[in-house]
Amino acid sequence: MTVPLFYYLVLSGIVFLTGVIGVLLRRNIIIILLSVELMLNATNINFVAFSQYFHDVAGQVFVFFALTVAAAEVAVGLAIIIALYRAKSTINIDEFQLLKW
Amino acid sequence: MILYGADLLALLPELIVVVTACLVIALDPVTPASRRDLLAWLSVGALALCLGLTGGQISVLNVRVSAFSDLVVIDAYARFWKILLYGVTGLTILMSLPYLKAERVHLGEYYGFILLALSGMMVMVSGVDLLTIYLGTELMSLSLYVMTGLNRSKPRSLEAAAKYFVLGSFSSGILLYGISLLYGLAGSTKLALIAGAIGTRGADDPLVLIATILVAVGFGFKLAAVPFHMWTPDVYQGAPTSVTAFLAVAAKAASFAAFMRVFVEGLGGLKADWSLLFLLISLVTLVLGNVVAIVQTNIKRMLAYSSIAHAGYALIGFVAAGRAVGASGGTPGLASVMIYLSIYSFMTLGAFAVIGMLRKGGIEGEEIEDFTGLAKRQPLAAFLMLVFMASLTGLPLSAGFIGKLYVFMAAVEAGLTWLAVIALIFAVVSAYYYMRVVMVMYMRDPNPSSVASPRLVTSPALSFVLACAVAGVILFGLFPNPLVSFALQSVLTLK
Amino acid sequence: MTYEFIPLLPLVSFLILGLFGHWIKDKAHLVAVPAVVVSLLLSLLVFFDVEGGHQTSFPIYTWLTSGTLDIHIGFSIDRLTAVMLLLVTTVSSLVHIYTIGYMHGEPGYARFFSYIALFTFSMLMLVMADNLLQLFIFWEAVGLCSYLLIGHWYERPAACSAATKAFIVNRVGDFGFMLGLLLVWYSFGSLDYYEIFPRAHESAGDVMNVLGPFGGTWDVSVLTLICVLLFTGAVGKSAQVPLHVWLPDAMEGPTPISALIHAATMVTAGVFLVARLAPLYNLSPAAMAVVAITGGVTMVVGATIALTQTDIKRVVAYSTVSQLGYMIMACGLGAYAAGMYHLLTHGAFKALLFLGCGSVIIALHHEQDMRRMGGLKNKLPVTYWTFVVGSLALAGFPLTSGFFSKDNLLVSAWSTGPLGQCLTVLGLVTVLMTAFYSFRLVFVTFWGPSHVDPHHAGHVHEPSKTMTLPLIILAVLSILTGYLGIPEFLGPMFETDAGGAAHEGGAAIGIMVVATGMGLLGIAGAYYVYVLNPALPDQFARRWQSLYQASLNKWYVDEAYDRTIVRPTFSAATELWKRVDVNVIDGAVNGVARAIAWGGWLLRIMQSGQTQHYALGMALGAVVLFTMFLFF
Amino acid sequence: MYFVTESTARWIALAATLADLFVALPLWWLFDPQASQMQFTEHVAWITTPPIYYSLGLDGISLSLVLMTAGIMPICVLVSWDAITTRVRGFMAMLLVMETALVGVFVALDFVLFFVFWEAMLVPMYLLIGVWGGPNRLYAAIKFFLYTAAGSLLLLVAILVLYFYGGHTFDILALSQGTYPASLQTWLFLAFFAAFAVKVPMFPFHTWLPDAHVEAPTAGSVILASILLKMGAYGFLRLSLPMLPDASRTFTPMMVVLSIIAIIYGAYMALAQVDLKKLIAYSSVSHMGFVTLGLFVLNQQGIEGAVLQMVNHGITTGALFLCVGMIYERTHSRLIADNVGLAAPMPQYATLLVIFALSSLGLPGTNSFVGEFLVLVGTFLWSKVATAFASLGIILAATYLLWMIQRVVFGVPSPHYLPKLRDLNQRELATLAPLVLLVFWIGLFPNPLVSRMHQSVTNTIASMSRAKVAPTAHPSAGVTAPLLADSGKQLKTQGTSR
Amino acid sequence: MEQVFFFYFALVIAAASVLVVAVRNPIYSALALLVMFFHVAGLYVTLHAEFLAAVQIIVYAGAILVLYLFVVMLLNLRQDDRYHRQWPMAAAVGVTLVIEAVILTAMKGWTTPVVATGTETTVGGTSNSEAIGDVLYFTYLFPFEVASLILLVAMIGAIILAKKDLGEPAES
Repeated sequence: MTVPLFYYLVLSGIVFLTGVIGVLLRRNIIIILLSVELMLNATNINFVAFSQYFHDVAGQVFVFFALTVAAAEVAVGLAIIIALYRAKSTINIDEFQLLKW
Repeated sequence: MILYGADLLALLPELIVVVTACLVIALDPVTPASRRDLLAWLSVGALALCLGLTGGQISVLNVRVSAFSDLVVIDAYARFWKILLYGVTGLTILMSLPYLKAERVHLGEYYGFILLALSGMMVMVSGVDLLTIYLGTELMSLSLYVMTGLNRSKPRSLEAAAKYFVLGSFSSGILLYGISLLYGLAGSTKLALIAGAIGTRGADDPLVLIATILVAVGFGFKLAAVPFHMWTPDVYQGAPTSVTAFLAVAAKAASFAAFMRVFVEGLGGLKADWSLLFLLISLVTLVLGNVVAIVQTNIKRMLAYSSIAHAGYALIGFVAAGRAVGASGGTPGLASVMIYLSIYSFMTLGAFAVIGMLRKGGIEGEEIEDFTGLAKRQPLAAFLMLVFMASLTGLPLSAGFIGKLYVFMAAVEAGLTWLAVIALIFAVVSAYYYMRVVMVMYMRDPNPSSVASPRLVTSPALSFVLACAVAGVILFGLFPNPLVSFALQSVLTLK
Repeated sequence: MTYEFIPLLPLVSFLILGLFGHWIKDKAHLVAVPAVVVSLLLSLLVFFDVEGGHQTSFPIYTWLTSGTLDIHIGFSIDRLTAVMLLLVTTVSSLVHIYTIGYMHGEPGYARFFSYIALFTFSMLMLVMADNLLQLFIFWEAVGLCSYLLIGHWYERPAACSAATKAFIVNRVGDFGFMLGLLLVWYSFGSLDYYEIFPRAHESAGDVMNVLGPFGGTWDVSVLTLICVLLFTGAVGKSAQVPLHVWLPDAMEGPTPISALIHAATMVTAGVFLVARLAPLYNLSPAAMAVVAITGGVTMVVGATIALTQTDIKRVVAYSTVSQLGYMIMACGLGAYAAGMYHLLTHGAFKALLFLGCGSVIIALHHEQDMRRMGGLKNKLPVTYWTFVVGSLALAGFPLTSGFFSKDNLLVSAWSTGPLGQCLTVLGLVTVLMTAFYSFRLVFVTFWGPSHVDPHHAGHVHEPSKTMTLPLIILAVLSILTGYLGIPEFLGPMFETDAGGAAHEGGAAIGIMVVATGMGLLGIAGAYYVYVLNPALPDQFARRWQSLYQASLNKWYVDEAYDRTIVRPTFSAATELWKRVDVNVIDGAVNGVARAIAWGGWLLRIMQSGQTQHYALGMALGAVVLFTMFLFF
Repeated sequence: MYFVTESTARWIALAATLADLFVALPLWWLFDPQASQMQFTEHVAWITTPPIYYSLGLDGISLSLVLMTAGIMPICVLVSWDAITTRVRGFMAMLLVMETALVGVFVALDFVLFFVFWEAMLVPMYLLIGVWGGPNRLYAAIKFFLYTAAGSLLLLVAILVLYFYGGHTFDILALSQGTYPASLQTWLFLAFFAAFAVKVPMFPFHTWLPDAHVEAPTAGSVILASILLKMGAYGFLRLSLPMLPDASRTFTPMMVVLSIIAIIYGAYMALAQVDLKKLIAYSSVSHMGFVTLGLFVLNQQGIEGAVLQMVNHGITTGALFLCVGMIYERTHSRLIADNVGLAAPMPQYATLLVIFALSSLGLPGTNSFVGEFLVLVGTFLWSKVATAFASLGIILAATYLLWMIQRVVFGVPSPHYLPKLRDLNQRELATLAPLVLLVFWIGLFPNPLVSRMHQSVTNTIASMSRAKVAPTAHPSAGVTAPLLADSGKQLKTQGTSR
Repeated sequence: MEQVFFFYFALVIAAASVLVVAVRNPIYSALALLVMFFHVAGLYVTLHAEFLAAVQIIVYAGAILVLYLFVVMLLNLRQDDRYHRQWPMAAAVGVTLVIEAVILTAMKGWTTPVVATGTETTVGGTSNSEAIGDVLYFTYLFPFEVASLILLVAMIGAIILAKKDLGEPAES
């Protein structure tokens, strides 16, 4: 007996929400990025579940691309983090507020 | 086996852009610093070529051609935006030349990135599959993140990049989740199939609603619509001015293009829902943008808020399209958005070009006060700024008026007269801060005591940019016919 | 056509002097005098022409048409006009001549001549008008001339304020005039005499609820309303109570002006108006009563004030007020002819008196206070004798013009019924006062010891021929006008004239006797008090302190106006400006602006610079949208 | 523009304005008073979707205003000849732009075109005040800009609404023939009102005027007073009355009351002023009250009087501002207290000032009397009490103006200023002389001018009494009506919240 | 049987995700994420997405996470990483969203999506990776190119941003 699609949705929902809360919660940019990864993984879970449900491989292809994009984002993100750290030896995002109002 | 020849031909402009980008990036290390201008001119040349090609396509195939197994289409709608994007990108490159030199960050890669971002935008505007649209968005965004942080010597630039990146990836995560739900809804990411699925399943499906809202949030971030706008002021202020201009003009235009395609072609069945949603958003957006802009002292930041407000005005047209009744349907509304954005691009580019010219001592003079008495020292520049400000205010004889005219006509036709009234009241508010710039330039005398009174760095390229911008503002203001008819016939392919 | 030339000549001389006076300077009289003298001769022609029974009325050009409104400038020549023409041109020419000497060497010589030329023109147009609007236009024009001439010596603050006062007080009267005018047009559809008068009877019955707009009910006959409103204009122009306050102040102007404008011609325009509109007034007894009573009151008030004034010109001025009261009263009682008759004679002898005052003042180097005069009768014989003639006429001494006209007036008044009789009694009392103050003037000025400022006392002498000649001519006229039979000439004008019933019956004889007695008594009293024992006046003044003060201070009318109207208006204006305009209205405007800016400050706080606040904002936005869709 | 020296700029501006005047003058004779339709029309397509035309035309009403504008502008150039010393080119350019916009407003027959001209004059005026103005010019300029812009933007919405109800056209004449539901008319009227009442300015919306006038350079004040204020009244006459007859009738009491308040209130304000320009500014409020009063009693006399009064006010008040400007050039003070006793040192100036003051207080024989008389006649037909109150304004006008004269012209000048008080020079006389002639010409022979209005005014009134509205005006009406109802609420709140 | 697997994976995934967000030390949360990735891969396997499972482990766990750890080590950050001050709001947002999701599904009810027409390739016939490769290089060629561009951008961008000096010649 198979698992209902709904379960997967609930799971991905939980993960996604955790990711969102992580972004709102953590000050360390790296962890914020990790939270974003959570969100992306939640998405991927959706896609794979649906693609299985529809017997349609397109969903998995989408996951493949999402993965690529995630990798790219990580590259850029980490570069930015390093540059930030060089400038102001911290990567707590809330300590960067030259720009406000 | 499928033969992609025809498809490649259709996507020739994209190819040219990408190839040029790679070429620029490859050539950069081997070009001496003094010759880097050539890279810029090379890019501009490529854009001119694309302009020619896409322009040629108008007459050749005036139908909707889909390529690469219906992942992208080349239709009049896409071509409208592409032509606009070529134009603004070219102008941005030209205005970057002197600016980057003055800022001492004249990197060859910069032009490569602009072109890559452009290719991303082109994918966005011609994509009819959420996958391509998403990838295009990402391509654009990643390039923009890098460009924002380009001026690493300035902490502000870096901070802007960080904020932009964090929030950008956050929003794209949200967007992607929405897309995944839509996929689950339709079993495909093709807009047409999604529309069909919505048609069969009806609007009150939890999946549909959640997906719609998530996608709306994702795009709302790209459009800088309240409450997803908050990155805009910081990023616009921190980014190098030329990049700010590119963000404010090209990125916004491309986002609007994709946004409208997704919501009209894909989620058209939910008109009733999202028109209400965006009605709320547009209202809040233009109110907040205008009101907060009043209290700004940094002109880039002020223009950031003004661009938020303008997004609000453009959204009115979109809402009108959603609410439209009667024979004409949503066409006038959508066309008005296209008209508004093309006009907005010219005036905003012009304004940023003038700002980019202004230098105080070694650094960039971007406080409104730095414009004090500009009319005495640089009458022509001041006059151009005056024209751009008047146009942004939406005064007649300038293009800004035409833009507002069509948006509000659409609104009134859709029975949103009260919205138009509120929007216009806040246009008066906007008049205050735009005219304050004029006031500072014309009505205050430069105090001789000031250590480094701002001067203007100018160059042929920049003059050309300004000439184009002001020509656009004036000509579209006096003879809007070509633009209007082009927009009206382009929008017809959107369905 | 002779008619046009009568006003045209003064106009031309005005234009010449006004535009080129700068160069003409003290040759100005060479332009002005001939012009007005010629128009005098022309008006003589017109007079005899009219006496021959020839009357005419014709338009000159269309002034304004709009919808049913159609107004043209035109002339209407009849007996009334002829008489007025004669009066105006005569006095005007004499004053012109007199001015040559009086204003000699003044900086504003040419300007002065141009003004009086303009005045003559306007006055002539006024009397020749054939419709009410033209009358009104020149009614205001003469007011303007009076304004300019009173303010002729603009360095003197008193003169300036007097001028302003005169104009504004007249404006108050004209306010009523204007409304009356509109009402006439409203109810007759025209403003031309020959349209209105025949149709006056038709609308005799019409009533109008004047309290309607305020919810009340008070039906007033339209005609009465018209007459009363128009009469307010007359009240202002002819210095009737309560708008008489401007005339005495107007004495700040040069004396020839006082003679021409503020005695002989302009101030009588009110009388002329009432007489001209007799056909309307006759149909409205109520309005008539108002007119008559106003005149009566003015008559008494003017006389009582004149008793105690010490400024030589002011005495004459108040006597003018009082005499105008007589005329208005007469018209109000329907004795138009008598009124006009008195207007004419009064024009002669009052002009004479003013010019006499003028020569005294000149002789004493602009000294106007009676108490610093005295004993001048030998030094200024001509002035003295002419002055005496004028005073006799004013006092109604038998066989002077004043005697006939005043007697005729009182008799006609008596014959109009109870109201007339009460007013006649008042009139008789006033005769007494008139005689008294006029001869007080004579005795104090010319008789007794000299109180003249010793500096000038030495070389006080008779002024030049150009000034004495008009005096003599006017003296002759103030006798002669009594025998010209003016009432008979005017009689036909006013069919319902009481003057017809004047000279028969015992009442007439009685009134004549009493009036004469009163006059003589007054003269005698003046002689007793001011010649035989000069201490008396002060005793009287002390005994009836309050009365004396009241009279001396003109019954405190000016003060009252100042307290109740003038000052409150100005303070109200200032308060209104500071409070309402600056604080409330502009405050609201700036308030809105400030509020929006304040909102901006408030909203920008959200933009904290904290990336995660921004993310939170996005999340909250999403939540809001969710909620919206959940519950809508 | 940068190759032009300043003096050349002056001459060019003068030549341009004079040329315009000489082009405009023949209209006086070429104009056919009998013709009931627009004359000298011009109709060129401008924008295809929606159909917007560059269409111009003259009728008896606009004729006088166009002529007045053409006549005032050279005077403005002349008066700025020496007064403006900085950035002369810009100044003259702004004047010329103003002239274009102003004339355009009076002749535009397409609603959008009208609006374009209407708004086009904002920026030039903003600069005129803000760049060449007095000490407090920044506040005055921005206040003027926002105040007027706020009003006119509501007008834009009204224009668009009319477009969809009036059969998808912007043709003013066509729209004037259309019939619109009563409720719609109400809201539209309020929107129009917001735009026009601010420009006129009517009573509660007048506070921008004193500031703008006081700070503006002389030429600016003259343009403001003579021409700009007329745009509002003209709008009422050309747009509100014919397009929204029912609403106009409904609102007549309100308009009349506001006008009378303006008349009396403005006069009171003027009474309280110590600054000459402020005094005259408030007197304009009072005089424009007569204009609006005449317009909204909705009869021949009233409207003709109003139009005439527009011209008169343009001539007289413009001249008064010129006078103030001239004395300001000498003493550099606009305070009444500083400029006293001008009669002795400057007789010509004093004479002219007195003449214009008398004309302004409506002395018979001068132009203003004719206008005020006609307005009062018209008002009398509408309500006698209103007439009585309005006439009070005439007394008050006499009071504040004569009091001003008494203080400024009469008396003895203060020795401190005496050396500066030289009499008018040829140029200044040249600026004022034509106005004096007009004052008396209109005052003594008003008929040629008024008779040219008859036909047009008759048309306006006739179009007001056209058939009442049909239940459904336009297909889209049915749909938009409910939404438009609450749009109306918006308008209302906006209208009253200011 | 499948359900057991699912519940195991789901439980661990959820727990790991919460840990990622919750633990103070970046290294720990990175490791938690590692765990989560592995279990997601497992889930993929149960869903017959072997290829993706492999990629998940190789790319995510193998590349991305290592990169993260590398950076974390490199920057050897302070241990005490407090939550952001706005954590109550964040919690509120989370809770509200959950509640609303529940209400939504409760109100509108859950309907399984219909199998849409026009799906290209079915899974199962051929092996999963074959199918994907097939689709990827024909149907999805265009996105593939775009993705390559994205990687290009990321690469050069990272270089530009992280490069020590910009090698910018002083022009003045």
